[in-house]
Amino acid sequence: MLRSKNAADWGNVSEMNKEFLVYLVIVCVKILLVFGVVQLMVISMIWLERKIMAHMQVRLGPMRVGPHGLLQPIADGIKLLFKEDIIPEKASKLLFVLAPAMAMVPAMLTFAVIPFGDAVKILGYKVDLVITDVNIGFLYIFGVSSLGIYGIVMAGWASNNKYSLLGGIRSSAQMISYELTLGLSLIGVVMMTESLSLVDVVNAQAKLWNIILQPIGFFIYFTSAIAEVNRCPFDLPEAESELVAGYHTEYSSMKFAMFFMAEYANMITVSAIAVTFFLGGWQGPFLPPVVWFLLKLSGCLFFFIWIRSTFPRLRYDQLMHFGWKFLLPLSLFNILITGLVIVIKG
Amino acid sequence: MITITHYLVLSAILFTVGVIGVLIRRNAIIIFMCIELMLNAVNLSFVACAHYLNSMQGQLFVFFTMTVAAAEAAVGLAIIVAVFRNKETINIDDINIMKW
Amino acid sequence: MLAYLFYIVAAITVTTAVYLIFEKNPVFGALYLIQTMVSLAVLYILLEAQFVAAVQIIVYAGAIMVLFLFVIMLLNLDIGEETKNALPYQRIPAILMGIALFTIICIVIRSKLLQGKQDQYTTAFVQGVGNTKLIGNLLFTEYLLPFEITSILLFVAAIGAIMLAKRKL
Amino acid sequence: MLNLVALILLFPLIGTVINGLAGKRLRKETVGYLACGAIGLSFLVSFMVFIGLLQLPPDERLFEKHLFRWIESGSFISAAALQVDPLSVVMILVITGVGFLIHLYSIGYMHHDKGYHRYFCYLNLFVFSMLLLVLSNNFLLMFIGWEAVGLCSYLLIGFWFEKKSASDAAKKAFVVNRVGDFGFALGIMLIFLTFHSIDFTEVFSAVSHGNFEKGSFTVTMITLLLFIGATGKSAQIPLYTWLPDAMEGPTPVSALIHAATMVTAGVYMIARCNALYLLSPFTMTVVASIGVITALFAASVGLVQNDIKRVLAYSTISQLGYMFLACGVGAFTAGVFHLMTHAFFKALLFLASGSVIHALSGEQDIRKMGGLKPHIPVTYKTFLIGTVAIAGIPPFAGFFSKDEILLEALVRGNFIYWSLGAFAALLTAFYMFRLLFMTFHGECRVDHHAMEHLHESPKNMTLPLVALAGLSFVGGFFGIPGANALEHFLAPVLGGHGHTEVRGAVSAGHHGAWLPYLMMVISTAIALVGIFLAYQMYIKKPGLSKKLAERFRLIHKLLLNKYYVDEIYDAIFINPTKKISTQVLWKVIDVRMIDGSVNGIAWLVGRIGSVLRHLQTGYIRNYAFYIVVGCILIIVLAVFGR
Repeated sequence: MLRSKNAADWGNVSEMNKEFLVYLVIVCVKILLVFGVVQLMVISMIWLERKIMAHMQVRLGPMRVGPHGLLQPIADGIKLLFKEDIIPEKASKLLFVLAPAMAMVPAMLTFAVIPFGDAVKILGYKVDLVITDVNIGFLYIFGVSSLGIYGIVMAGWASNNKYSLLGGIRSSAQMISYELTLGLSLIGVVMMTESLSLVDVVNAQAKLWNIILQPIGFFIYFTSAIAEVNRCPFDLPEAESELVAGYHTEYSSMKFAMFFMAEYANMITVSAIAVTFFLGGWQGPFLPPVVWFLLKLSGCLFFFIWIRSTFPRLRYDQLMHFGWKFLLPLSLFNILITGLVIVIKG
Repeated sequence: MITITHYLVLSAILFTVGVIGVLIRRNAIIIFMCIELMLNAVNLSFVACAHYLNSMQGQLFVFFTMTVAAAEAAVGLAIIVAVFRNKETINIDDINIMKW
Repeated sequence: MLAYLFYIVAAITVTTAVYLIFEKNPVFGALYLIQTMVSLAVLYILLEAQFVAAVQIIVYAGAIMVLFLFVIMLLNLDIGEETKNALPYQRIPAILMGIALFTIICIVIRSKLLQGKQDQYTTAFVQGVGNTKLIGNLLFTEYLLPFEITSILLFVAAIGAIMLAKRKL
Repeated sequence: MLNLVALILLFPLIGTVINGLAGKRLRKETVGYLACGAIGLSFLVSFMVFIGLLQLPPDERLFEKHLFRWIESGSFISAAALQVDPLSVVMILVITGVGFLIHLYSIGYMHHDKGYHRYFCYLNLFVFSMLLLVLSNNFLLMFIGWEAVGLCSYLLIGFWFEKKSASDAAKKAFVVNRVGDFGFALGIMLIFLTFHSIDFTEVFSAVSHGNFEKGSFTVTMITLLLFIGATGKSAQIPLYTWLPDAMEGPTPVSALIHAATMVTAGVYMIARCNALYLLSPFTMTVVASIGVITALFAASVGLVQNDIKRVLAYSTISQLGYMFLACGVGAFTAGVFHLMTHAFFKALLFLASGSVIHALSGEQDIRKMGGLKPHIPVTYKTFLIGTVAIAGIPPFAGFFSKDEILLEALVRGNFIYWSLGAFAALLTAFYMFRLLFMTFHGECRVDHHAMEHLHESPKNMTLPLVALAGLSFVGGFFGIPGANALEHFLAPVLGGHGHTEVRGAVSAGHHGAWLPYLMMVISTAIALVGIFLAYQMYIKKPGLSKKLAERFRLIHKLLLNKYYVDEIYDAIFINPTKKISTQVLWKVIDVRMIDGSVNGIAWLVGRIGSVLRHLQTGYIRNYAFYIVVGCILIIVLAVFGR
C-alpha cells in the first residue's frame, strides 16, 4: 500500500532500524503540521466568510472583537466552549456524542494523501510534501469521504428529534446521490493520468492544468462538492428555515462547534482535491510550491463563499433531479468523450 | 505466523454468526444485514485463498459478489419498503400469509 | 506484529458481528455491521488486496450500509420492538445448528477436500504491476463477459427497486 | 431446374397458411385467386421439373433433393427428402394440372359459400399433402402425405359439417381409411425390420440385388399389408364403402379427391413398389382379383343408382378396380396410364355433374332431371365427351387405357380376368349412358321451381370443363399403341415389367401380332353394345327399365341397396364394437378401473398433502432452518460419504 515503505516489512521487528525511525518522525511531524494548518484555516475561514459575505451584502460584518473583528472566531470558540453541554433525555447518548467526531475525522483523514508541495531536502533526508503517497489515493479519498456521511446521519437519528431525523435522511440521500457524480467527474482525470496516485496526478499537470482539458469534469466536480459538503445552495440537510438547522438542532457547546468545524474542514478538503485534480496542485512559477497550493486553495474557498452569498437554496426535489437527471448523464458523457479522445489519440 | 486456516476459520465464524442471525431474528432488516454478513464472510475466504494461492481470481470474484450484494440490497430494501407500506410491519413473523 | 494486528482486528470483527445478531435496535445493528465491514477491509489490506479493501469501504460501508440506515430511518423503526415471536422454540436449535455448521466447516477446512493450485500472481509480481492495474486488466479482458453481465444485473436491479418502491409510476 | 422441386410443395403450403390464418379478413376474390395462383405456380414449376427431367438421359432420370434431417433414432434415420423420377413427375403433373382446373372451377362453384376461405385452405392443404405423398423419397414421408390426404379428405367431406349426413360421411371415411392406414403403417414397420431402411432407393435396390427369393413369406406379408393400405385409400373391396358416402362433400372436392387424385394414391404406391410386388406372385393374384371383382361389383351397383354423383362414385371405384387389375397382372404402366386418363375424364364428369347440380339449384336425383341438353349446352357437350371417354370409344382417352388393361389382363393373366373386365366395361358403357340419357335427354322431369333458375354455369366453371374435355380427348394419345410415349418415359421406374416387352412377346409369341387389334375391335364393340342397350332402354322405350326392374325385383333391390354391404358391416363390425365399447370398455374398464385408479391416486395424494402441508408454516425463519439443516446434511455427506 505504501510506496516508500512496504507494509509487509512492519512485521519484522529486527529490521526496525534508524531509517524507519526517521521516517516515523517525519510522518508525525507532517501530520501535526497539516492538522494544525487545517485547523488554523478553519478558524480563519469562519471569520473570512462572515467578512466577505458582509461586504458582498454591503455591510461591515464583525467589527467589535479585535481590529476588524479579527479575533471574533476565538471569541466564538470561547463562548461555545463555556456553554452548557446539553444532551436530550431521549437521545441515544453514545451516538449523540460520537456523531460530531465521526463528522470531523473523515474530513481530516483525506488530507493524508493530498500533496501540498514538491519534495524537499531537510537535514539530508528527502521529504515528500505529502503525508503519504498511496498508489490508490483516488480510491482512498472516496473510501474516506463515503464514511463522512455517517456523522450527519447518526447525529440526525441520535437526537431523537423529527427535524434532525429529516435532516439526516435528506443528507444521506443527497450525499449518496452526489458522491456518484463526484467520483465520476474525477474519472476523466484518472483516465488521462493513468494513475490513481495523487502525486502522479499533480506531476502530470506540470505543463497544462486539467481544468483546461476537463472543463465539464471540473464543473461537475465543483457542483457535486458543494452538495457533498452541504453548502449553499445545496444545504438542505441543515436548512434553517424548514428544518430548524437539521441534524444539529439539538447540539450545543463544543459538539456543535465540531460540526461547524467539520463543515469547514470538509470544504477545505474538497477544495484541496479540486486543486490537486484540476488546478495543477502545487505547480506554479516563481513562488514556492506550498504557497501556490495555499493560494489556489484560497481561491477555491473564496469561490465557495461567493456562491453561498449569491445563489438561493434549491428545493429538495430540484436538488435530486439536478443530481440524477443532469449531472449524472453529463458526467457519463464526459467519461465517454474522454475515452473517445484517448482512443483516437492512441 | 498467520496461515490461511486462520482466515478461513474467521470466515467460518462470521458465516455461522450470520446464519444464526437469520434463524433467530425477526426484524427483516436485521435478517438482511445478517445475509450481508454471510456474503462478507465468504468474501473474506475468497480473498484469503487468493492471497495464499497467489491467485487473482479470488479478488475478482469478490468484486462480482459485491455487485450482486449491491443489487440485492437495492431490490431487497425496496421490497422491505413495499411490505412495510402494506403491512405496517417488517416483523417477518407477521408476514406469513404464504402457507396452506 | 502483523499477527497481533490480525488477532485484534479479527476479535473486533467477530465481536461486532455477534453484537449485530443480538442487538435490539436496527440502527445500532447497522453501525455494528459497518464496523465489521471496516475491519474486514483492514483484513483485506493485510491480505495484500488493496483494491478490494477500498471497494469494500466504498461500496459496502459507504453505499450499501447507508442505504440500510436510510431505510431504517425512513421506516422509523428505531425501537427494535419485535411484537410477535411465532417460533420461540427455534432459538436453541438454531444456535445448535449454527454450532454444528461451524464444526462441519472447520472439519472441511482441516480435511483434504480443500486443495488449491498455485497461480502466477505472487506478492512480488502483484506489487510490481500494481494490484488495481492487474484487477483492471483481468476484468476488462479475461472476465469481460461476467463484468458486463454484472452491469446488466445492476441495471435490472435499479429498475426493480424503482418499480417496487414507487407508489405510482 | 430439378432443384426447384421444393417450390412445388412450398406454394400450396403458403396458400394454406395465408388462407388459413388470414383468409377470414381477405376479400373473396383474393382468397380464390391466391389458392388458384399457388396451384398454378406449382403446376408451372412441375412442368419445368418435367422439362428438366426430360433433358437427362433416360437411365439417369432420378433426382433426390435432401431438405433436412428429420428423425434420427438409433439406426433409424429418416430424412425429409424429395424424389423426382418419371413416375412422380407424371403424378405431380396430373395433380397440379387437374388440381389447378378444379381450383379454378371452385371459385365459381363455391362462390356463395360462407366457408369460402376455409374451403380453399383445405384444398391447398390437400394438394400439398398429395404432392408430398408422390414426391417423398421414403416410406415414412410418404406415409405423412398419405395420412394428410386422409385428413384433408375428412375435412372436405365434412365441409358442410352442419349437415349430419356430411359429418357422418366424413367420420366414416376417416375411420375406414384408418383401417387401411393401419395396414400400411405395419407394412412400413415390416419394411424397416426387413431392409433396415425406409428409403425407396435402398429398399428397391436391395430387392433388385436378389437378396430375397421370389414368393418369400416376408415380402408377401409386406406387400399384402401395403395393399391393405391401398384398398383403404383407393376404395377397393372390402374398404370401399366410404367413397360413395364421400359424395356429401362439395362436388369439386369429389372431382379432385375422390376421382382424380387421392384415390389414386394406392395405385401410385403399388406402382412405386412394383419391385416388391413382383417378388410375390400370391399378392399379385390378390391384387388382380380384388381389382377385377371391385370393377365388376361397383359397376353393377352403378347400374341402378339414381343420384348423379353416386353413379359417378361407383364408376370411380370400378375404374380403380381396373387400375388394380392392371397392377395385379404386372402391367404397371397400363395402370398408371389409366390413372392419368381417368383423372382427366372423371374430373371432367364430376365437374360437369357439379355444373348440372349448380344449374338445378342443388338437385342431384337423375329421376328429377332430363331434357337438359338445350339449357346447358356447354355442360352437355363436355359431359358427353367424358362419358364417351369412360365408355371406351376410340379415339377418346379411356379407350386406349382400358383397352390396354384388358389386353394385358388377357396376355399376362388369364381369360377370367379378361372376361370379367370386359363385362364390367359393358356395364360401364351402359350405366354411363344411362346417366347421360336420363340427365340430358328425354322428357324434362325437373320441377318448375328449379326450372326457373335453370342457367348455364359462369365462364370460370365452363372453362375448366372445356380444358378437361380437351384433355379427355387427347389424353389417350400419350399411350397410343405403337408410339407409346408414356411407356418409354415410365420405363426407368416401372422397368422391364412395362408394356414394350409384352408387346414384343406378343408379336413374337403364340398369340400373334393380330391380337392387340382384335382386342381393340372387341373393346369397341362391347362399348357400343352397352351404349345401344342404354339407348334402347332409356330413349326408345322409357318403360322398359321399370319392367325389367319388376321382373328381376330381387336383383334390382339387391343392387339398389348396394348388396347390403353397409348393413352387413354394421352387423358384423360396428354393432358388436359399439356393444363391447359401451358394456365393457366404457362401463367397466374406463369408469371402474382407469377412473377409479386415477381418482384413488388423487385421493391418496390429497390425504398425504393435507398431512404434509403443516410443514409449510409460512414463517421464513422456519424454511431457513430447514435449509441450514439440509446444507449441513449435504456437507456431511460430501465429507464423510465417500
